Amino acid sequence: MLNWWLPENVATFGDEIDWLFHLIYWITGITFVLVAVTFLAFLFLYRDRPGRRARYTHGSTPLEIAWTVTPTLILVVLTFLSLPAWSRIKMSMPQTDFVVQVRAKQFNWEFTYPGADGKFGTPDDKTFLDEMHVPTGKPVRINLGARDVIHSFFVPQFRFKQDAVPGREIAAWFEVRKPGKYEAPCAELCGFGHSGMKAWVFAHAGADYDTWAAENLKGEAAPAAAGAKPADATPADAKPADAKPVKTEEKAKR
Amino acid sequence: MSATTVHGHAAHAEHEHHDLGFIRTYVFSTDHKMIAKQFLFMGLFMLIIGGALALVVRWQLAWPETPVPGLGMILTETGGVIEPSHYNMAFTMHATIMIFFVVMPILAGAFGNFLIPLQIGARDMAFPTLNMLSFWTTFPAALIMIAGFFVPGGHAAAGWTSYTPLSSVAQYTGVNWGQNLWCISLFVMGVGSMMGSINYITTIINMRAPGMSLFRMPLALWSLFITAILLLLALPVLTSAAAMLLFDRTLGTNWFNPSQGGEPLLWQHLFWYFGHPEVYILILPAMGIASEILPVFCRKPIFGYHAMAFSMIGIAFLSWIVYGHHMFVSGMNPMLGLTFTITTMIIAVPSAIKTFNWLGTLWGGRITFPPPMLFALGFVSMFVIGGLSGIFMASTPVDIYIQDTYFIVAHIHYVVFGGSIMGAFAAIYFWFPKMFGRMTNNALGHVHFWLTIVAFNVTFFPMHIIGVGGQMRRIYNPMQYEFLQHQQHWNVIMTVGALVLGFSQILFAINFLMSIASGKKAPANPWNANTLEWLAESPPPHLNWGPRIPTVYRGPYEYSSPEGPEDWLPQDRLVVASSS
Amino acid sequence: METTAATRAVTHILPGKVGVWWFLASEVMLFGGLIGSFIVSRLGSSGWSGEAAHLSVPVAAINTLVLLTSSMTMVMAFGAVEKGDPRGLRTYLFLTVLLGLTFLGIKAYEYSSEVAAGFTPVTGLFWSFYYTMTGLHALHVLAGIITNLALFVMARRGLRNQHRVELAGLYWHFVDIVWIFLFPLLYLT
Amino acid sequence: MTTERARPNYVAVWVWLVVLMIAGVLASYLPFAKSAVIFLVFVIAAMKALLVALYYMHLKFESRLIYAMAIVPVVLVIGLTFLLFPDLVFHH
Repeated sequence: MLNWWLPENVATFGDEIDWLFHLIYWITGITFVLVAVTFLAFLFLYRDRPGRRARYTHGSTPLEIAWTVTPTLILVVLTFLSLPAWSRIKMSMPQTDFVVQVRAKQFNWEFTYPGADGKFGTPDDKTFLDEMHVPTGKPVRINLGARDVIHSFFVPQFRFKQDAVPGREIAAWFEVRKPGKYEAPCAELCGFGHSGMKAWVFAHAGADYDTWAAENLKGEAAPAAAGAKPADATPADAKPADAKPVKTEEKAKR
Repeated sequence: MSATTVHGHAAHAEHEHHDLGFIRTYVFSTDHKMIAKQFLFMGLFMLIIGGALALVVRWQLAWPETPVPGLGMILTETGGVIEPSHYNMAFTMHATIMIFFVVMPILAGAFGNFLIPLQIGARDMAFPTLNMLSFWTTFPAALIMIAGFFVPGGHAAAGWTSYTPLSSVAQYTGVNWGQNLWCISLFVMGVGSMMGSINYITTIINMRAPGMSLFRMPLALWSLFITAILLLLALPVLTSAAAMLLFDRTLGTNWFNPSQGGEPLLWQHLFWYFGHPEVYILILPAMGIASEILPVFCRKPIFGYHAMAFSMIGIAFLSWIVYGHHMFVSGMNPMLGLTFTITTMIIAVPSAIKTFNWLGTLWGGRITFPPPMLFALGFVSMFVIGGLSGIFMASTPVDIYIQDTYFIVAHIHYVVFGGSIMGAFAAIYFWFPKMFGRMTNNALGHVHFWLTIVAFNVTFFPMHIIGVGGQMRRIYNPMQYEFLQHQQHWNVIMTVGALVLGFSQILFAINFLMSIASGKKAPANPWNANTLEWLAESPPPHLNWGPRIPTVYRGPYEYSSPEGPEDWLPQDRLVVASSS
Repeated sequence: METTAATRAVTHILPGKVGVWWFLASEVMLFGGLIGSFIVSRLGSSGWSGEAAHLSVPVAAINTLVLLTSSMTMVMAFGAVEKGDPRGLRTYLFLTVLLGLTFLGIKAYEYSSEVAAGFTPVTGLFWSFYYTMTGLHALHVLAGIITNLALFVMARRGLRNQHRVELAGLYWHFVDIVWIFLFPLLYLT
Repeated sequence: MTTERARPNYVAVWVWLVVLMIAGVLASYLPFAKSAVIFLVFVIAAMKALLVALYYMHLKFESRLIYAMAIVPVVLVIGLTFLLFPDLVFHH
């Protein structure tokens, strides 16, 4: 049900989000149908007819208590179902050795891999423009930052979204289950090139990823941005080149 | 001591009664009813601008990068094709104008001014001159906002939320004076709103007619009272944040510029600390108006008056501690996310209470369906959808996915258009006879309602669907994304709906203007309603009442009371106990 | 008509007083937004004590004294109104205006010496906060001076609406209270 | 105006204010821990503000309505400041 509505989910915590989404969908859907049916029935039943007088009542305390307590209970239950999922997604970080540094700028994504030494900020770092490669079945940690304005890293099929805020580095994670090529648009208005600012996330099954990494991460020359542009570049993609130079100095961690 | 001073005001006002020139009667009037009309006309005029901007945005989304009919005259260099910078400007200004210069002036400005003195049985506001100044500060604010369209670099294009540093560093958007004027206009508007709010609050606290206790006040007054308090306390926070933004842009300070030690998230916190009460500023008056209209056309008392009043008070308190739900994925500390989830879930309860009480009001009524009632019912039904879709966002994990998608756009439009604007239409149709002394055309009103509600749902309901499908808000061209292309047909349907919605408002304009000019003369109480404003003539004279101020003996919703033979019992009628 | 025209006040508070108190509530939020941001920014960044050390505590202390004293003269002007002493009212209003101007004068001296030392609003975040908060406060002092001056002129002609002195006083004391907090926030910590 | 109401001795309040101001300035030089000094300085500032509000603004003699008007915004501002803490103070 509703698969035509939500895009396919391929990441681990997406299940929890989708489950909650469907739960709320049913709760609100049933509430809506009940309210709408009552509403329309009342409008029909109590339409003005000659000789009838309206019921003179100022309310009913038991009824009002009932319809205060019921939604409260439902919402409390929803709260307690939401909070654990939130803390699993946002407040805990699974152990992983796979870390990618993501930097947003007007209007591209930069993905930096630490290279052979496993450290960022060393000469063997490899940076890719608008293209990210991850293995499946392994938690991926991303350290998200921005060079100019606020952007948001959104991968619909991972149910992943996190704003990239200049001046701070935000750690986030996801784990992909299904190999494929997924679109990662920017979800926070970041200027006139906001629309069309997107990256592709390639999820490779274990061995395929190793092959890719061997070819692209271990070599000498950093293939930054080589072939990173997807073929279907749209006119807006070309725009950033015309943009006035923007400040790219990144604030050192205070 | 106090009585003499208040008395002094009224007596003073009476000396001015006669021989006021044109300027004092129609332009710099201190009469609350004239000021209400000024706010109403200003709001409706700005509605045209805001609506036109919305249609431009919709056109671009349905048929990207094709010339917009008629826009070629303005955008000569592109032949009417919207460029991304135009597009960002259009949605930014659509939201800014609709929120600050349409909904607030119409609901709080026009109906606040019109209803407060009339419904509490006062002759005018507590501070009539301040009231006049309030309009004449809000109006220049609107002019400053419009002026932004004509400055080099275009108007503000960083979204109505103006997230920093996109808004605070000119080179990120290429907008220069547009954003500055945006800040200045909001300052000035803030001052105007402050004057208005002080007036509303003081009038309601001090000037109620004899017998008008707080719990005999019509619910519209409760809502306006609470709205005024929220306005008074929320807007200054925006003002100080906008001052910081303006200094960042003009003087070169660096509050929000992270490369110089500033903190972009500070803006979001300050903005939403104002912004969430603002949401309730927009919707509370509409709730009050619906609570006012439903009993009249159901001919029965409002269901659970006290629950209605207390739920509004509850909303007002809670609105200060839920603002973080706008920032769940902003990089805000996840601990705060936990806290704000709980408060956000709680704030849904008062809204639920209100909805059920409106349903309770319908139960057992004797319902008639003139245009004001249709719009009030439209408000209730659309608010139900808007309220329920809010629960998705309150659940933080779900919000991670739907934040910044069209689902949010759908939600806000169900609340602000389906809620506030429907409420505004209901109020205009309902109080039109009192404001202008003439009736509106019933048939046109019906057609206007049905076109509006159908086109509204065609326009905004699919936004839920494409939002869940992943379409981000504020994107210029959905066709740039492969995962969105399969749902592009919805964008076309929505735009067709929006065009119908926009053009069906012409019917309203015709009805409104024709009725002012040549509508049927309205009796004092065309709807057989109970509240005090219907005791005055239509339109009420200067100082509202004849020689005697009404005295209040009962609550505002005594319809079909067994005490009298008729099915209404005005608040001021003294019933000699015979039946009970 | 005269007798019934009066709307009976439901509360026993002057409308003007209710209005001014709500206005002050709004002002609290205006200053509060800035002060709250200042407090968290200050706690969140290091090195601001060094910046604050460039401010002159003695000058600010004298200014505090001036403003506290002006609050006293303002309230004594109100006392004179209560006692029906028009001469005292004029004297105390005049003193209040004078003290307010003294405050602004000292503040201007302070600004000029700071700017001369190279600290402008764009020197750093601390200075942005400093100039904005004290500048906003100075604007409020200026508005208070103008109000008091207007009252003084009215008092010379024989003031009819005497409660206006109380209302202007409420505002003046509020401006004083803001300074009472700005002083330690900016200078003493 | 209600002349029969007892009014405080404004000069005495002023003396207290001046004493507290001097105390505040001196306190800032005390050789204690930084946080203790700041706490002390702000307690003194709050006392001064209270004196002005209670006696000069006559809050002591006003109805509860006026109290509410004075307290609500202060509570809101304190609330805002606390809500800002996690993001702007503790994030390093």
